[in-house]
Amino acid sequence: MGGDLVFYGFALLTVLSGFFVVASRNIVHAAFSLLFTLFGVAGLYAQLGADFLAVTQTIVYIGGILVLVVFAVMMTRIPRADAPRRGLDRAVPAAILALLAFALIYMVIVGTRWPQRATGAPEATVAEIGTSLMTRFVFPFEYASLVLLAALVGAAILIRERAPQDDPADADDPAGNGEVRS
Amino acid sequence: MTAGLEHYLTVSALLFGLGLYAVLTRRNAVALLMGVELILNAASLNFVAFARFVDGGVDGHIVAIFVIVLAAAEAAVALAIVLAMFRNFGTVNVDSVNRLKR
Amino acid sequence: MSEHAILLSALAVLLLPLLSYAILFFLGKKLPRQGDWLGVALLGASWLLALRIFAHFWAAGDPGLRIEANVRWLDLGVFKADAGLLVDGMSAVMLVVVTTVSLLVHLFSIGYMHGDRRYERFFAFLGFFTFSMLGIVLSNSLLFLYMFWELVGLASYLLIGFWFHKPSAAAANKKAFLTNRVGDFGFFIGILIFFTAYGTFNYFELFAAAHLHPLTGALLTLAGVGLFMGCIGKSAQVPLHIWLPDAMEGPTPVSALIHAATMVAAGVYMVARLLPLFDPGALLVVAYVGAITAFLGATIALVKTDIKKSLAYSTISQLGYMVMAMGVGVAAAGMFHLWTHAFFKALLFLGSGSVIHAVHTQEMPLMGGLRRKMPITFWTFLIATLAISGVPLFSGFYSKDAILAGALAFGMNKAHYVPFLLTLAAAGLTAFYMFRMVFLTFMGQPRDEARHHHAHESPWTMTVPLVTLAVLAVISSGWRGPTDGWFSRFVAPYDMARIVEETPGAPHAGEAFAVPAAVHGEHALPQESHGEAQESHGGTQAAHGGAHDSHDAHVRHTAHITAMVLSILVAGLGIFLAWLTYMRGRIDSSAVLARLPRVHHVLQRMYFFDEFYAATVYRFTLWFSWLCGAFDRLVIDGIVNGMGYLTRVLSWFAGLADRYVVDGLVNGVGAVIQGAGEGFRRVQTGRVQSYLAYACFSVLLLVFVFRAL
Amino acid sequence: MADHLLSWMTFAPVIGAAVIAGLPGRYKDLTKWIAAAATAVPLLLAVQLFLQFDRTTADMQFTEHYTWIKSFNIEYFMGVDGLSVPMVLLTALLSFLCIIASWRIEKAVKGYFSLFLLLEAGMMGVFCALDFFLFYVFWEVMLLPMYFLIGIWGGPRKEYAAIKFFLYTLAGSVLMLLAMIAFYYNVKDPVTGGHTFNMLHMMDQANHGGILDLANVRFVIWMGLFIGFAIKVPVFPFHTWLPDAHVEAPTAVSVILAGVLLKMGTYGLLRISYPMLPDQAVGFMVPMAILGAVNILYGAFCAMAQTDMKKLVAYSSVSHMGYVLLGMSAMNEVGINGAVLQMFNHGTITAMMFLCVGVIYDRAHHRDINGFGGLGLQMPLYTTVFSFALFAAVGLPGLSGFVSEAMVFIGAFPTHRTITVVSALGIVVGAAYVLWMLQRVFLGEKNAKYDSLPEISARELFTLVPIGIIVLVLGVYPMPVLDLMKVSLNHLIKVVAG
Repeated sequence: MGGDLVFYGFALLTVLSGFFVVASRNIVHAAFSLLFTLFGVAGLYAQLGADFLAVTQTIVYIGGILVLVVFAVMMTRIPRADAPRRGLDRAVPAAILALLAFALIYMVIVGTRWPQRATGAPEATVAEIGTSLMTRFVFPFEYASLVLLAALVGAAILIRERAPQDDPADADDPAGNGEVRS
Repeated sequence: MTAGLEHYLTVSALLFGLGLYAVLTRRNAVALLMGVELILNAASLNFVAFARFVDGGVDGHIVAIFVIVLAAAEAAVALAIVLAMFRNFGTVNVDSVNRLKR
Repeated sequence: MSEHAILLSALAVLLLPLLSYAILFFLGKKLPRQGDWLGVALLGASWLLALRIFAHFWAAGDPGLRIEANVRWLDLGVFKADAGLLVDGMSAVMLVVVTTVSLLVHLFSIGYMHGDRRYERFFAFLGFFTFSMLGIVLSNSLLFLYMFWELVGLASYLLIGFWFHKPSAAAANKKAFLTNRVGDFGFFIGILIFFTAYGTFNYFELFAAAHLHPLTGALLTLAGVGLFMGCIGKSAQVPLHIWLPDAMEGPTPVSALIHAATMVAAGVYMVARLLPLFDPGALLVVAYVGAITAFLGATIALVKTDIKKSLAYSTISQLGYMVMAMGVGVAAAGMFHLWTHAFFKALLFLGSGSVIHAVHTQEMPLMGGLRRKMPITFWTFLIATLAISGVPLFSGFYSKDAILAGALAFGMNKAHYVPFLLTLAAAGLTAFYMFRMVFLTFMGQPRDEARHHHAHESPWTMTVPLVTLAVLAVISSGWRGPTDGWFSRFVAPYDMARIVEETPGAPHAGEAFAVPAAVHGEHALPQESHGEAQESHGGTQAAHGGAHDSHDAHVRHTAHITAMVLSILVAGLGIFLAWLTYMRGRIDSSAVLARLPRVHHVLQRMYFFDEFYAATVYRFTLWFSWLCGAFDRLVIDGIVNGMGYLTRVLSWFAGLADRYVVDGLVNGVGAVIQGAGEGFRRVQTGRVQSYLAYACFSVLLLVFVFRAL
Repeated sequence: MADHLLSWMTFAPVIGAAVIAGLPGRYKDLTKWIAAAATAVPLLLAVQLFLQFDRTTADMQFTEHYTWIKSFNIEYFMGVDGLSVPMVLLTALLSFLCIIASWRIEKAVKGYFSLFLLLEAGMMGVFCALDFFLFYVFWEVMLLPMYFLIGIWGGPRKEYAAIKFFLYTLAGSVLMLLAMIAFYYNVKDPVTGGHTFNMLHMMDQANHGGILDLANVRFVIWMGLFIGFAIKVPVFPFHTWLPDAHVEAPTAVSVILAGVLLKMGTYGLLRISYPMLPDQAVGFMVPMAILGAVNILYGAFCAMAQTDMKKLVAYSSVSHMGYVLLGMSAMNEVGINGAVLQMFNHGTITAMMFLCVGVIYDRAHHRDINGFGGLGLQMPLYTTVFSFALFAAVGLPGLSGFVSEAMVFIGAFPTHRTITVVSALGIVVGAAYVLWMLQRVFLGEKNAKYDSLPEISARELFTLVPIGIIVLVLGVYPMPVLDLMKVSLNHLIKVVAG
């Protein structure tokens, strides 16, 4: 029963902090809430016996992605999530949609007889994952590395300080440049 | 009540709903990205839960790993775009970025 | 001359004027003297060939002789139509009439139209008219008759409107064409009925078929009246006569050629040609219409002061005679009158043209005393007047006398005396108004010195035709008129037995026009089986050709003597009264008219026909067209736009249309598009989130719809 | 080229359009010459088609048959018979002349000519397609360029006119689409047994099955097709898009619109509705004749009420297309041959009229009938040409309009007696509005305002004279065209009316 308690704890953490991510007006607060959400998910992974994944989640997401997010928040210098008035015109239909989506998924979850198998104690997965990645999933693995490379280069180009002589899009738009300088 | 598959799935569904709501309502591009991360996590959680209770292998884990990898790539590129956007338009409000429309 | 040569000549007669038209139309301006000599020369050649054909039939002496040739014009498998030439006595006579008058008018126009800016065009049009008119004469099928019928209408339109810069001319030619179209409408329906019944357009095949299998009931009468409507229009019979006086807006040679001698006689020729297709009922209509026209035309001619208008009404009246002759069963006499009338009426018109050319007015009160200034014109005009008045020894006497005799015989046989009485009265009136014209124009003292002073005799190109026609006006009837018998070498009642025999290919009723029975079996036209036709057509032949019994012969004889005496008497009376009134001044015409103001008014306004049409037909047509236009604009477009509007309102309720953007309720359709566009634009925000929301919503909807649960 | 004659005729303009689209916009003259060349190709091929066409058979000729979209049994199936050949000839001729007539277009030359060429391709395709789906595709292909040609190069109310045209015809095509789908699912290919879009299979009643066996369904499909095509004809009361579209469209587009597009409605009826639903065609005979009569008279009266020359000509088209309907409803040889001949003749005659109106509009910049007068003295040559066209429209013998109108009446009279008599009144009203216009514009005293109007130019004459010669030749001897179509049409009418 101890495991259950741990599950409920992590689940509560995940959902509550997820709610704060969504509800918070301050983007910095939202970012830190997201940290907790991701941590909660990592805990759930651990509960599910996905030890390697839990660690990856913690290191990559919380370490890498979130830092990135916080960076972005800082660099755009807009601490408030939504400067203008937050009208209900979008929130209400969005909430309804989200609720509907949840309701639908929930009904599926409850309404389906899942073909469950008996679950033994979780085993260490690192070795198996490593083997799989190098054998069955070697192509997706390599592709993923390519994608990362491409994303790296793309991000670098995108955030590069403008270089007018080889950036025709910028050269065409002096007005845009002016805005950047300000 | 023992935490079974349904419980995990429910948590995942809640996360998905929250993410969806964020994606639909947020005007700030960074906040929007956070919503996307929530949805991705919800999906990953599903994969792992199914791997644990239905499949038994590590395939679900591997998918989750790929999701994390792609999320990292996506975050990098998207945040780069946000920065470029901010530079060009002085805002990260996605509604204001509509030059193409005019 | 062989048949082949005759046909070739006839073809040449037909095509030479067309050639003249084509050359003058396209090249006229470039030719020396604008090509007038070419038109005259080609027409002269045509005239010579016509004379040759005439001579051939004179020699043959057989009115039933006909030479026909066909070429296939339309061939759709079952439906076939031929283009053909038909030369027989009747067409030979008409060929001579048309080419002679046309040639003389060509000649006359050289002087009359001298200096006109569209001089060459005038000769071109004359050539075109002559071609079309000859086409009517030489056709051997209803379809081609109708085609040439319309073409002369066009020629008439072009020539009446030759001076189209005058608004009156521009209105007159339209009126002429449209009035004729009304008649042609009936004509065409008549053709349709006959074609549907017998499956052929060929005259003689139709005659034979109609003889063997007559249509029953009112249909035949209806078809006949339909055909006759064409004649009413073209020959200016009441009630479609209104266009002819207005047509005098055209140059005077045109009036002489088209509106006196030839085209207006086409209706008469048509009825004579198609006589076997008319049943007694239709012929009675023909007789009455003709007689009424003769009388009405003569009365109106009494009061007209415009010399050409007066002559126009005279023409209407004379055409009435001819038409009535068809109706009362003396078709040959009618054709004979056509023949003589063509010459003397053309002469009258050319003479009046000569006068107008000299004094530059058409108003008779402004003339007077021109006898010494223009002797040739005067004498020729006088001869024509004597002819038309029915003075013995002049051609008109014989032909008119024959018609009156026929009318009287018809009256005695059928107890319909009205046609005879009306035409007899018209004969007296004719003599009166014609001499009035002569006295007012040529005799007495000049009433307008200035005009009189400038008047002079016309050049030889104008006087030669006058003299030629004057000679013809005297001798064209032969010395003893139709009793001479020469005309019956050319025109005699159709011999039905011979036609049936000579037309082996005559179709049987309903056979040739194969219409799918499944489609309209019940629509076949009712026909009698066989053989009862003799009686119905006998009546038309009785009064003239082979008399059936001694009673008829007796009636004819009595009628002939009576009619002759009476017609001489009324003509003499008319001339005498005219002399008293306009020469001696014993009767003051204005006083007489003052005593009868109502009558004068009615005559002056031509029995209010124009006013009547203006108030009814014209006004109704314009009103109706306005109504249709308004209906189209307001109701139909209104419904269309209204439906657009309705859609827009619905879309507004659906939240798709942006109510603030929409404006202009009239422009409903556009508004719908705009509204829908606005709706969709709202969807197309460019905001990724909205798209996502729609996508989510759609997915959810699909899931719920397809119950994936 | 001989092997794929029809494809060449259809796609040569597309190639031209592609070339023009790739050309920089500043080469205006070159653009025009390319367009002229691209339309001259189909014209020359049309001459070849005219010469090589076998006049003795009702079968499809010059066929090209390829699989296109396998999974739906859609084929690229082209071919012509006596019904389509005259229309193809007309399309080729008018398209070429219209390019010449558009020589003075200055606004967005590149776009105009490439759209025009696409339009020609669409029209050609419609007349050649024997696969229903292909037919439908071409039908839609033709619709869009027309929309833009009116909407961009049109007159003051061009947007309204273009949208009205587009909506109306779109409604028509939707109805056609539904009918097409109904046929697709209920006609089986006699060889493979599957669904088919092949029109020839659809025409064979033996292949019909499913809901096509139900009379009510057949009636509904017939009505759908009829309304769809009636909008195009246009049949009263679906005609109001026509005057608006004509008034706003540039001259050459009006010519194509009246000369070719209207024929597509009646062509569709004869190509699709009649042979595929012969029983319904026979059953609908009387309503069709009545609609024909209404078109004739209503169009004529409406024309009389107009003061805009182009609108008058547009309504005269409504009137003249009524003759086509009347002839078709006769269900006999003469009637149907007359109807198709009238389609051809109306195409040529009305093209002349629109070209003539364009000539005066280019000079005086208005078309108000009451605003002219006495032009006969100012522009005698133009007056002659225009009068020629008008008299052809009136149905003057010797010009082609008469032959077809007379054939229509001759054919219709035995079938619909009263209706024919009533419609024959159209020849009177028709003459009335034409002559009235002639009088107001050309006759009468010279209007001093127009003392300096130049005479018709050689280029304009070049567009008019060929059509004029055709009108005259067919009026004197119509067999060259009748020979092309009579075998096919006689076969058709035998199939339909038994």
